[in-house]
Amino acid sequence: MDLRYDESQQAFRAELRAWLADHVTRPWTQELRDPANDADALVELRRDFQRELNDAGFLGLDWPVEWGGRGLGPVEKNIFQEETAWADAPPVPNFLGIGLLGPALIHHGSEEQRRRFIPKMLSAEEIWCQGFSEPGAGSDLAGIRCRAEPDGDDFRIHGQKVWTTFGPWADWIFVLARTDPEDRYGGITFFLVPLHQDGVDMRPLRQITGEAEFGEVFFDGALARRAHVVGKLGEGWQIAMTVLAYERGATALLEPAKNDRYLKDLVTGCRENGTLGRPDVRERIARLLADNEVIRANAYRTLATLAAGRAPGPEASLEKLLWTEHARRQSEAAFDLLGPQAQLATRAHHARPEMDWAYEHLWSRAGTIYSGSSEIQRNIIAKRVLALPTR
Amino acid sequence: MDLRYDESQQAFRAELRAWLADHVTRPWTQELRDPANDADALVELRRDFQRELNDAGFLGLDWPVEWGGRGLGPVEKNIFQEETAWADAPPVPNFLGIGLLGPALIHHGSEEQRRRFIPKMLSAEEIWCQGFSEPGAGSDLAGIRCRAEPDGDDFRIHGQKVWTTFGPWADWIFVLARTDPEDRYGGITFFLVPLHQDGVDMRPLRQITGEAEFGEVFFDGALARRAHVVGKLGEGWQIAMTVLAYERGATALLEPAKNDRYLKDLVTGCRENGTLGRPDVRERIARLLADNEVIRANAYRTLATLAAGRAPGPEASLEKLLWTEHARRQSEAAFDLLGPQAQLATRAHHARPEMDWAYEHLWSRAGTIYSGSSEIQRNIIAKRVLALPTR
Amino acid sequence: MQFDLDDERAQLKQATRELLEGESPLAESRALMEQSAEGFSKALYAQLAELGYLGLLLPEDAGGAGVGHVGLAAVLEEMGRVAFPGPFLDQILAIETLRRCPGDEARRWLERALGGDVLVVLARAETLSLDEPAQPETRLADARIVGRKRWVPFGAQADALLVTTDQGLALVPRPDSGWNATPLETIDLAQRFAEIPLAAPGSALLGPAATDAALAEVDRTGALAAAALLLGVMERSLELTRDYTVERQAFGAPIASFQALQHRMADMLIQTEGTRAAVYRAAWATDAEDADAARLVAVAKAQAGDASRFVCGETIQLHGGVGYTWEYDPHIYYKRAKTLEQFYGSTRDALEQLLEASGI
Amino acid sequence: MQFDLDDERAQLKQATRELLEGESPLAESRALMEQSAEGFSKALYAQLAELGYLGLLLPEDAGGAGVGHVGLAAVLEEMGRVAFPGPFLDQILAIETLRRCPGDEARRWLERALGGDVLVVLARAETLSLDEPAQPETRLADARIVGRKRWVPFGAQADALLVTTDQGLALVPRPDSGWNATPLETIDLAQRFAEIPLAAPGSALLGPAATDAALAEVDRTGALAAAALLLGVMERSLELTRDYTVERQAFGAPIASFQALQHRMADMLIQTEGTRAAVYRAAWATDAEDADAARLVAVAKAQAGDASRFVCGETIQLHGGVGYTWEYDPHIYYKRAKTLEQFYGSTRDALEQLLEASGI
Repeated sequence: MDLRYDESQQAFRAELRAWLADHVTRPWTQELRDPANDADALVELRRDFQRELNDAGFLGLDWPVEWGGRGLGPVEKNIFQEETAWADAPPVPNFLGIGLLGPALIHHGSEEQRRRFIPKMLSAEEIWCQGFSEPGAGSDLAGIRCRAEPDGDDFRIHGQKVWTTFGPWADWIFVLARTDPEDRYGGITFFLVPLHQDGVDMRPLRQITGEAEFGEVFFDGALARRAHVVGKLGEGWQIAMTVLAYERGATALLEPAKNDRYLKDLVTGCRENGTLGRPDVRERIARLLADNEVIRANAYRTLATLAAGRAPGPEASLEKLLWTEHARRQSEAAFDLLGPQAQLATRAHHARPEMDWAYEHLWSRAGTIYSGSSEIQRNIIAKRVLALPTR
Repeated sequence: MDLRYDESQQAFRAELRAWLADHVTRPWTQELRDPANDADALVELRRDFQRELNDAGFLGLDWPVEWGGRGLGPVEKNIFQEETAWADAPPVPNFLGIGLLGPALIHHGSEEQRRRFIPKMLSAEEIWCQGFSEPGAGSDLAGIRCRAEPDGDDFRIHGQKVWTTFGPWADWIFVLARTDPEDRYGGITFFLVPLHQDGVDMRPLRQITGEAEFGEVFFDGALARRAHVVGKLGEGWQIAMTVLAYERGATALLEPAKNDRYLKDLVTGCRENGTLGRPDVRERIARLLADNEVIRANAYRTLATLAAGRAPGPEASLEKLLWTEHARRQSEAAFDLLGPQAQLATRAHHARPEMDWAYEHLWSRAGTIYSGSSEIQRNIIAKRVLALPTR
Repeated sequence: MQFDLDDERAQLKQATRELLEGESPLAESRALMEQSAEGFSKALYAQLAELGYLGLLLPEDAGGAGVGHVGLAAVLEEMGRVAFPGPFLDQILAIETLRRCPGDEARRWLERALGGDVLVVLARAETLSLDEPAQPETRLADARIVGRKRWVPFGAQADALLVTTDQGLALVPRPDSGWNATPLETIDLAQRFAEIPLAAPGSALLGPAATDAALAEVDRTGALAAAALLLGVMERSLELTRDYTVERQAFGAPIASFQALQHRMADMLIQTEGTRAAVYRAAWATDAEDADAARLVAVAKAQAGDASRFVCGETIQLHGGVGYTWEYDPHIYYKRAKTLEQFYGSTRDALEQLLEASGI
Repeated sequence: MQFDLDDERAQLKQATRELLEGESPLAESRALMEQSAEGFSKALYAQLAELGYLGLLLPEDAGGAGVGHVGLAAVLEEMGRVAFPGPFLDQILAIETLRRCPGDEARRWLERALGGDVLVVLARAETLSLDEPAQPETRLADARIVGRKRWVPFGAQADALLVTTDQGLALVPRPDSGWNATPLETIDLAQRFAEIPLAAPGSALLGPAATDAALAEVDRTGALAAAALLLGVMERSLELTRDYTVERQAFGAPIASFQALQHRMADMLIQTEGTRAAVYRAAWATDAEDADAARLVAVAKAQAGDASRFVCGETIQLHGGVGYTWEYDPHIYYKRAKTLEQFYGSTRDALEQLLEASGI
């Protein structure tokens, strides 16, 4: 065992930390709370910040230098997540493009596709959203019904996608659509589709937090060019699976780093309202601190496996359940220990300046649902890790 | 709504309480802890106490006077449970006979069977155990495999029964056995079988508490007389179901009354070790007190329905889950709040005199399993109360 | 021994359900919460006053309905089911407080409040966290009230506040210049809170000791009432969950047929029905002036808080993706539950009261 | 960054598993626990001493194995898996204490303890509840120790006790008349505790401040070690559960195919693997003298305690009826977990240490 970062990783962290100290001039939480910032202004702030990050060479960290990357590994990617979370930096708006589409293009795309799309993706000139989920299909990607019909050399897309994060501000979408209705897995193709065209209707989907960061998108004959098919026809499901697998462990240290800030504010709040000495309050906070270190310990285990070039084992299956359930407990504790102040809406008077507990609390209820609900995660553990029989 | 006891119920309670004050000369917990009392001695104490109860007219409370009962209702039965629990009286050894077989004989037995068996059952001259469960059959009574083969006018029993509470001290067993292998529900008959005969092997089954209050019984051609069939041949399943239904709500107030004593000792223990003022300790105890009152409130609801002569609704389905899960939380709290003293074995030096937490803790793990596990209880609620679809 | 509602209260409950389903179905309530300035329908509130709903707790000889806490619980259970927005409960509590105040002024305001002509609410909290000091910092001197009250329910719309001060309870009519209220907007849109700075004429109603005694009784009604609202909230949440999971298909079957979901819903039922038993037992004990009433009200509030946290949270969870959309209803109930759990005596307060009432 | 054990420790773990499965399978351990006077196999303990297991933490140049806390955790995980009975961990902790004591007498006892010639254990607790006063009531005066110690692990069999007194740590060899020990028999048969009245000659080893400093370090090893044992306990419990539920049929299918049980086992896995990550991270941090080591050990102990409570409890539950029989093994692990959760720093103590180490 050796959980130390090596010297180059330490140097990378130092470089990034110094950069963030200079460039995060105002914490993101405060931007969100500033009534002068409407939804569009916030997107612009994020876009600007992504551009700065890219100019400084902090995006696509594990991509080849040739494609704007830095040729680093999973550890540095996680150092990035950790440091930006600690700094409360604006979140990169193109995180789905960079996290999923970038690797898809690098591994499966054509030279021309890479040249056309990667630079503008990194510079946030073009924002990408993801068109995998469909209403009614839940977590079953192979069950998608959105179809691409040939139209000359190109295709016309018909169907619907939901939960398209950042859809309302995106320029392009990467879409899984069916090119063969018969072949359940092999009949799906991976398309790049511009959103600003006829036949695309992107509707914002409002969440329980009151925001509308998601969209649902309706395709009614939208054009998808043959040149914008990633990989071969019928390879879509396989590419999607490969690419989703890259995500495993890619943000392992993100959530525990965010929790560090939440927990610090919780401690501060209890100190302010004079309850930090109470044994029940102490026990509650201590359990959350312990949970968070368990999440971090598990993240190190995942990361070490990834860094060794191996596929992560059971530890990766725990990750999402661990952090999403922790997030629920943590923000419930905030409501209980900080009283109704923690329930104040994002821009309400007297809301806690450092941390938006109301948003976090509500969003923690989504965490156990999106990207494979806790129920689906447990099904997967039962089947793949414990190898339990099916009925 | 009116949750008061009527005047005759209050009078009954006063009578019983006075009687118990005179007759429970030593709390049962202390008898259990007395090294001079071996397992047989404890059974004799229980037998004596049952005899005294019977002489005083406190058994078979809702049976006709003709059969040694008192013609009272479910409320008085529960007053009995409550008062004997508060008094820490020795438990009646023939509780399965009186609780299940008595009603079966009164409703389905012959005049001769009633005359032969009821008086000795009430006087504890003959102890009864129950032969319903079988290994492998779990909660599925219709799946029993124990069989009764005709032998002249009578029958010979072959097969195995498990979890026969009090089996090691019983004289008779009431057995469900198959008289028709083809008819799943209609092929089962209700037999009364003497245990002290060839072809019966009763083996004690040791529990995690270290005691062996259960037995498993092996039948290898044991004689069951035709005259000892309750009801008709093939009516066994139906009689068992009817009789088990009598049990609903029959002890609704028992567990909350027992919990009153446990919780009192928990408070005493925390006062003794100086932690009762600690907010975490206070919250823990308060939640248990609240839980117990919820159980009691639900019991009143069940009891009121029974007293009105109606079949209890959802409230009766909650009963077992509520009290068994509470019992687990309660005894875990005792371990946490009283420290390892609560883990001392029944007769260990320094064990708490009033309450045997170690026994209670271990036995609370059985509570969520026996008589229909918590999983089975939830299945039943899902199906019968919520009417959820099956796959 | 009878647990069911008697005919009078059963009819009241049924009539309330029909009234609310007709006049204030959830879609209507949502529109009011999200779009109206007041956050509730003044016309419907006038109708409720007219129908005598504000006098449920008053004896018949005092012009009330005389249905007691059991009747009030039955009505509030129904209001919980539709996430009824507005200051109904706060009005009831103000009326309960005014009833306990001697003097003509209190009687005048009581009559006007009962008639629905004015909105009177209690103004008590002073900190943001609700961890209150033993004595209010708001001062009453020379018939003027000076201080600052927080978490005043529907304070901005109130015609008068019942203010706790260092000298006891005082009544402050809305000044001509208005309240200068700052909204304290929480996640729950059915309830509007305000922070109100006070420097206005007001009149003393009760001295400090009498205030404590009166408010202890009013708080008990508040805790029980919030528990009854939570019961309705949970009950309806479970119905939504059942309906959605029976309808929704996945892997070729209704998701309600999956055992993990079935067991979750069984647990939701257990919590809901456990709360029902606790709430009505406590309501009955209060009306019967049972010695255990204070304990049982505390039990009901604590149980309702813990139970609703579970039930309303799992309602979102079992709805899957749509559960965290604004469009679907689970979040409305979830957010309501958060207010009702923390205000009207938090779970922590309820548990401490339970211990006190148990002599521990 | 590497999480796996290095070759040396991986081999040690494997060798330990083989040794224990060969010499001390659970059936054997149960016979010892239930029937032997000592509660463990003296012969096997001698073998362990011979093989150097008592010196795992000692540096190689001090005659130890030098495998550090990571190596110790790996060994204890294996011992947890077979519910290994006896004072192994207590010996390790006594040795760790003796190592921190200057002077010839301590060195002599250390050598004899390391060689397995004597059993030395710590004797610290004085109350039944483990809520200890700040200062021991046991007194050291004129080279005599007078007081009463409780919860002394395998105290009745000990050749010497390391006793905390008002004057610091002292060593008391077994008097010729024996200890006059009273057994404190808990539900866990793998551990024997005793209450020991002391009025015997003894020698001071460390003053009060040095005692506190030394025991703070030893306690950290104790907490980590108990967490590692709990890891093995949970791991094996989950295996038993998996095997049983895959085998056992109900309603025409293995019960492991029912979703409610699958999800329960998934949660058991999560808790077990979460504990694994926390235990080995803490062990590594301790060996690396990381500034966070104290925090991380506290995390591991708290996590292991909470997790084992769940995992071992559900092991009984998912075994159904046989789960609460003496014959089947779930209860052995359940009972072990209770001791390990409460002793060697209770969960509450661990959480408080975590806060302290976090500056809260």
